[in-house]
Amino acid sequence: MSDPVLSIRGLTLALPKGADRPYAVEDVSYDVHGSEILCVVGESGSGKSMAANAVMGLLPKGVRATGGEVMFDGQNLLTLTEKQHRELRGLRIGMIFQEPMTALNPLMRVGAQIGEVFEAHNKLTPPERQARALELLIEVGIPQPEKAIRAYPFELSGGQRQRVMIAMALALEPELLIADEPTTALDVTTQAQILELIADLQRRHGMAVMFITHDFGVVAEIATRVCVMREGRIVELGTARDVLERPQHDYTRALIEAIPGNRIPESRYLDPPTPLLEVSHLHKVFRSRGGLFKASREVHALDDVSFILAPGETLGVVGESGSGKSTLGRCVVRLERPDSGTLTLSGIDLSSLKGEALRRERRRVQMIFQDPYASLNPRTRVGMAIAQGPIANGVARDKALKQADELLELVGLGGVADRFPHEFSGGQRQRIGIARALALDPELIVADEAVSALDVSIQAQILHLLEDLKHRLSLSLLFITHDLRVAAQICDRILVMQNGRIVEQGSARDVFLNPQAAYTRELLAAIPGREQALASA
Amino acid sequence: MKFLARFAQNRGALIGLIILVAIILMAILAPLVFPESPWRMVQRPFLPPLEQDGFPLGTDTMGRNVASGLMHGAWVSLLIGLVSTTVALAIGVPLGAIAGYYGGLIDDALMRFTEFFQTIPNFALAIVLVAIMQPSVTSIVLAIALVSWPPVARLVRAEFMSLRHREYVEAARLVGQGDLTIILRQILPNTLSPIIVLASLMVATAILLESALSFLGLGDPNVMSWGYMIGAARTVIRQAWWLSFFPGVAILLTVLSLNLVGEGLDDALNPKLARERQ
Amino acid sequence: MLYARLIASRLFKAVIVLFMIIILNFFLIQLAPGDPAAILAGEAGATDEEFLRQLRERFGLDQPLYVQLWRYVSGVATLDFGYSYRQQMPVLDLILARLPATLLLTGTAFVLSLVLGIVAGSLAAARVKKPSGSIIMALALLFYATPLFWVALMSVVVFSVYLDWLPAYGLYTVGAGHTGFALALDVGKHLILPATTLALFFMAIYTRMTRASMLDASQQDFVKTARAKGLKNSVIQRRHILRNALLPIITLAGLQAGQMVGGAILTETVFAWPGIGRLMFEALQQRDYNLLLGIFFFSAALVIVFNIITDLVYGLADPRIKGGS
Amino acid sequence: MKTPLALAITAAAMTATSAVAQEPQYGGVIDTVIQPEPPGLVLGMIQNAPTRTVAGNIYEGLMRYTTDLEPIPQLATEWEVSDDGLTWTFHLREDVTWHDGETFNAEDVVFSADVFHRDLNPSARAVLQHIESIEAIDDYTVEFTLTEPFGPFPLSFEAGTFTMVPEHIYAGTDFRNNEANNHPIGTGAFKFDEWDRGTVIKLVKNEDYYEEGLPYLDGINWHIIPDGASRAIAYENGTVDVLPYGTVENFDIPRLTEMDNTCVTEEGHEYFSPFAMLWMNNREGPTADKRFRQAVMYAMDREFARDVLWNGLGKVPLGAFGSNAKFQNDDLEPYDHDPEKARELLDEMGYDGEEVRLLPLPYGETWTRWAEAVQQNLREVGIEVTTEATDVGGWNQRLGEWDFDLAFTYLYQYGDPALGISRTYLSSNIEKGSPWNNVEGYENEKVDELFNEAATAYPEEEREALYHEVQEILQEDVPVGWLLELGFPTVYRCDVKNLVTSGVGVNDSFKDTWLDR
Repeated sequence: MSDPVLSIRGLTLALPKGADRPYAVEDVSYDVHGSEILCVVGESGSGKSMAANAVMGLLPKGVRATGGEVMFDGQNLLTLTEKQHRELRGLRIGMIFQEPMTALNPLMRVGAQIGEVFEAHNKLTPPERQARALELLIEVGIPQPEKAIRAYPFELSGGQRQRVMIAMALALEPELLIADEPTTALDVTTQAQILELIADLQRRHGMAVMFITHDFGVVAEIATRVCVMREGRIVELGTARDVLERPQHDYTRALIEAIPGNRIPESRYLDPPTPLLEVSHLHKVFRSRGGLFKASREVHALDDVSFILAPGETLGVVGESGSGKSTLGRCVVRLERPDSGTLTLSGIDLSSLKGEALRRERRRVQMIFQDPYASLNPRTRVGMAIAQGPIANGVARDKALKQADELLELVGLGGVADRFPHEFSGGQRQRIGIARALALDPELIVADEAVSALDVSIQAQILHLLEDLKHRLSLSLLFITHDLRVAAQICDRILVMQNGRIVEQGSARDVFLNPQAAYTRELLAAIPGREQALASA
Repeated sequence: MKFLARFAQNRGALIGLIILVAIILMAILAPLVFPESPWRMVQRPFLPPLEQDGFPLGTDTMGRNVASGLMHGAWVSLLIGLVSTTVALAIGVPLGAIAGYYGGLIDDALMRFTEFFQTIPNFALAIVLVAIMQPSVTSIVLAIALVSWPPVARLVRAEFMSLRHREYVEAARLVGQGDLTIILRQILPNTLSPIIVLASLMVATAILLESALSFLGLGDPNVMSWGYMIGAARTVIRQAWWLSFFPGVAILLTVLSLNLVGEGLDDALNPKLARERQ
Repeated sequence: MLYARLIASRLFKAVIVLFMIIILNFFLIQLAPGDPAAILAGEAGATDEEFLRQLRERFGLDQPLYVQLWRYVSGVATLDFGYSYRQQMPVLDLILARLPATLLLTGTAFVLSLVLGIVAGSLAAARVKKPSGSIIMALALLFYATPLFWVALMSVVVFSVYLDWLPAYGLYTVGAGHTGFALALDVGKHLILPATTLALFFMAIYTRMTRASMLDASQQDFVKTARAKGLKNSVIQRRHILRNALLPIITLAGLQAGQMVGGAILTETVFAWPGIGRLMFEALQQRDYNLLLGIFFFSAALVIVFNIITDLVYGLADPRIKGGS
Repeated sequence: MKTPLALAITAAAMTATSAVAQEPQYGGVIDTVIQPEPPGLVLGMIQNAPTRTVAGNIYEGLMRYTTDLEPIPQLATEWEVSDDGLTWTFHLREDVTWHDGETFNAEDVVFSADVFHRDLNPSARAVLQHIESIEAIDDYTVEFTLTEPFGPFPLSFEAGTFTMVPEHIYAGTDFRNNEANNHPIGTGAFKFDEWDRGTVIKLVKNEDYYEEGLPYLDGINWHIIPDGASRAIAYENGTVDVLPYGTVENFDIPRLTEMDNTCVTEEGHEYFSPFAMLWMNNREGPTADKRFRQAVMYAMDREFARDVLWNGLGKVPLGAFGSNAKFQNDDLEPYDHDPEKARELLDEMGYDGEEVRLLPLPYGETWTRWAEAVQQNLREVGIEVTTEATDVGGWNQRLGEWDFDLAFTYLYQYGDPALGISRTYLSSNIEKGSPWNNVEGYENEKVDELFNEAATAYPEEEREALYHEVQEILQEDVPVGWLLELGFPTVYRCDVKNLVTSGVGVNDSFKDTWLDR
């Protein structure tokens, strides 16, 4: 193996005083060689991005290096002055970030933003810069590059913006490319395309790539070597094949096992005798009102959606962003009012209820929300948060609070009823959210991306809890997710949605193994690491 | 108690708080230190500061004790600032809450109404209101409140708009809580910190407004306020600088301290929310 | 086309708001004690029934309120703002005669405060946690907390009386007979003190706003992107942070520009600036209903015009607004 | 007690007199200020003080008045009165032209007095009540016939009452909407030039003025500066040379008088003799009790007010008649500052601490301070006083509707008790709607009788006796509080010569004024 492009030795980064631990990363050492993709994997808080920030000289305020060295081209990056460091950035080390929506300056044209990279290093004349920017846009595969170069970021989709970011990072042919969770915010099909693009560019330019991710699926898709991190330390370091197939460390093993997609769902589907929920011909159109400069727009979020859900069944709704899956969930719980169509729950049409009548029927359908941090009122004690529902429905306060205690016990959080939400972790909060949904003893629970915001290991626990509760309490669940793998794990049946329509429905196993719609096949193909998983299964 | 610690970390806020407490003490102690009415003509007029015992800040155009006026005035200025802010909050918070919570036509109507108030330059409106009601503490408080509620309504509306689709609010709606309960129990408590910060700045602005009204001769003639003192001293600013200087500095310090405290509150109240949102 | 139609609809709404303002103010003014006839009679120092009757008849004050309102509103619809009772001139003439002075004063103060505020604010943001940045912010806070009229008085005492550098009041030197460039220079000299005084307060606001907005913008992801490109800090500050930070300032500035007309009342009074704010205060004291209503109408119209301009500027500054469709 | 300023004024007045001996110089423009901005400049149509001040240079009356209020010729060269005091014949100057070139003649006099002022001018209407007819005998002779002898008649020709307006312009027109109102035409020594609203009113020399060699000045600029402090600065930095009464706050005057080349005069207000009073509501509340009103008089420290607020200018009045007024009775018992006596009187009447509302005069800082001082004076003898601030409109309305307990005001005396004093006490003058009549609601038949008799009595000695008697009654009844005969100082550069030459001061023409530069 050639000399490494980047060599990190014993790097220790101190967090500011008052943080939850003294070091962001502690005694971390790894190399990144030319022509390889090193994946740095870890869950949130593992410190996986910190070393990259140190390489770029973009450490957050208060974080500083207290030990070790970061060698690049014979010099220790930790000892460079800001000016020296600046000369490396963009020119010899490029970087891509996670959020394509915010990583570009909204007020500058794409061409100008790419041109800035040359400007920063005094390369080329302005017209040449634009010509080169166009070539780069062509190289990263943006449709209509002549138009895109004159576009503002908001005129591009998330995937396109990420391509622009890549074009910028590659503009000066750096030896090292750092990609910090570059596909996390993207839909699965787009993610597949971007991964492919990065892999392709890496091969063609022979760069060293440091790819930071939380997703072992992505690792399986792209990595040459893998570095697994946990709480600021390296847990495991090795080639992708070794780590994926023969993980040495329990933590790594747990992570890999936690990836839901690695299991093929069993066939559990039974023909329902009477439907609990019957949805027929549901339509919902969103109209954005025009502003001074905007014309009004219409989006068909739900377009003639019909399905049934049996008692005790878990029905998955899968789709990418904008597919209308969340709108469907919100219509079912009646946070939105459908434009037309019916929603019949045990014989009562919920779609047309209003005001007081609606308020009375509300308890029958409850919801588990996506964001564990936003779904609990920061100023309400968790016991009270759970008890509020029963109280609003006429249960005496004492009784409701006592019941809340029991529910907390049920979701594995005994004796914490008088604490405030900020004292809990994300996974714990999600448990509280589940307890709240259960408090009213609903006939149906809608879970809207209930595990999407959680780390993989936590995700597995919550899914496990849901599975367990489902059996114990014979819950009926409408499970909405963008992640086919998750759906496959928990759902009896799956609906696949695209642009407000249901494109496919069937048993989880059928949808997974024998997809009928082209779109479903596309989705399945895009799941990172699927080939490997299937191969290993 | 974390809150206090964070507040104390901001040195400016701490200084502001100390000044503010000093001013509040001044207001409270005024009747003890100077039991006589500040209107009493007790010495020869235009006595410069530090020239005679008992008159550390000198006397005014009619031989009234400036120090006594300043201390008694603190009470009035603070009172006008606080009461008018309270009244403005009482108008602005419900309006903004209703507009932000219900949205749609109600929001449209209420916001047109608010904009309508903002379309009339607010100092001009305050002058007209005081002139119509004739100057008195009540009319000044009302006028200041009437011109200063729109920003409150806008802030509360914006907060409500962003919070009303928060998942915990939707959860509350789902469990069958009524609108009033949701507004009062779920959303309002979470809008308090920006409201508190805004309110502290509004008190400051109200004090400035009162002094500007007094400057134009629209103050209450029965109470000794700082605004009145500057207004009254304005014609003699050339021969007796201290008459407008000291109350001017008093206003400046009060407004300054309220701003510093407001900033401190902002710092202390908001990172928590910011961190929680992450 | 779309653009034109949307502006037309904005203007239509503005007209409705203006008429609401007229009606509200009409009744508001009626609540004030005393009427213009009594005041004119009072100023004359002598009066009798006949005199008051004549005046009221002349002003139409003997008519029922709804007739007066109808007359006024239908007058305004044809851009006839009536006749000033006290100044004995058409209201429109009076306002148009005074408006340029106010616009000159507030316009200058506005530009001055905006430019200086943004410069000071961005300096303070770039030097956050350094002494120089703290000093800028301390000064801004000081200007913000100081009563405007007090600064005005003090600056007259210092710059006009003791130093005798600048004229203390008025729009131009009466009797000097300046024309052309000399006149402009003379007006400019008279403008310095009032415009600076008025600008200080607003400058403080913009300084604080710019700093906060820039610190906010500097947390944005695209700033990190810019740094990753290897751009110089100064370029990042200017091109990325400042440009984005300006957006909320445009909104604020639009609101403030309208309010400045109100704030000018104090400045115009202290500096004897023959503007509309002073005219308003006098009209109020004289119960010169028509004039007062006219001034309210015009200042509200100014606010609305500023708001529309703000939207237009915002549309230019932020491509997302215009290209939304 | 006389303050140094008051002495300075006396000295300044003396030097001003001695300067008359110098040879006047021609040329120069005088810069002065006017406050507030006048609503218009046509005298008679508008009677505001600022209008009078500016328009006094454009318009003229038949006579002028010396500082002793003796009539002297202006547009009339001479006049005679019949033995019964009923017929007054005026002989007009024959060389007078209006500013537009038309000749001034008897028709103008008849039109002005009988038509123009009768229609527009309440002060004129008050005099016209006593006039039976006004006739032009020939082109230059006019005869006024009175219904009965009217003592103050010769004082009615001051510019504010019967000023001469051009018949050829106004006859048969709607006076108020006449185009000429924007460009007033008079016979005076100065012509209207330009009015830049909010900034300046400019008058220029009337080259065709009929008095040989006058005026000396090329023009007058009346600057409009709404803020008192700015006006003082305007004088200090040399922009203006004359500050007429009321244009600077009293507190500024001592500082201004210490400047080089600065003179002050209190002269020129003899005709108006402004008299500050405290209306006390005679109808209801504590103020309806005579003893309460007396107590107020004893409680007030009027000397303090004069010395502190008015810089020692003016006189503390003895009673209802000012010292400039004719027929003052010197034998009255004065009301000295005596809080003890005030308290005794209040005890005697059994004052129970009922709240008394005080309306200050909304005419600037001095008046506001004065109200504060009076409020404090009254509180110290145990009277509960609340000040209710109003602006001019509110003040007018409150007084016109008698909605007050105590209220500040000041009234002109117009040289003769029948013009300026009796109006305050006659019960026939009780009428809602005006702040200038018998606002306090004082009713005393004897007083009515004496005043009415005195107005038409002839000759002067008979009037004097009647007026002396009425003053004794008023002194006991205290219908209103007599605060101060105001001294209205005019501040000017000493090289402005002959500024005040008549009893109406700067309201009169600047025609004799010249600059010694």
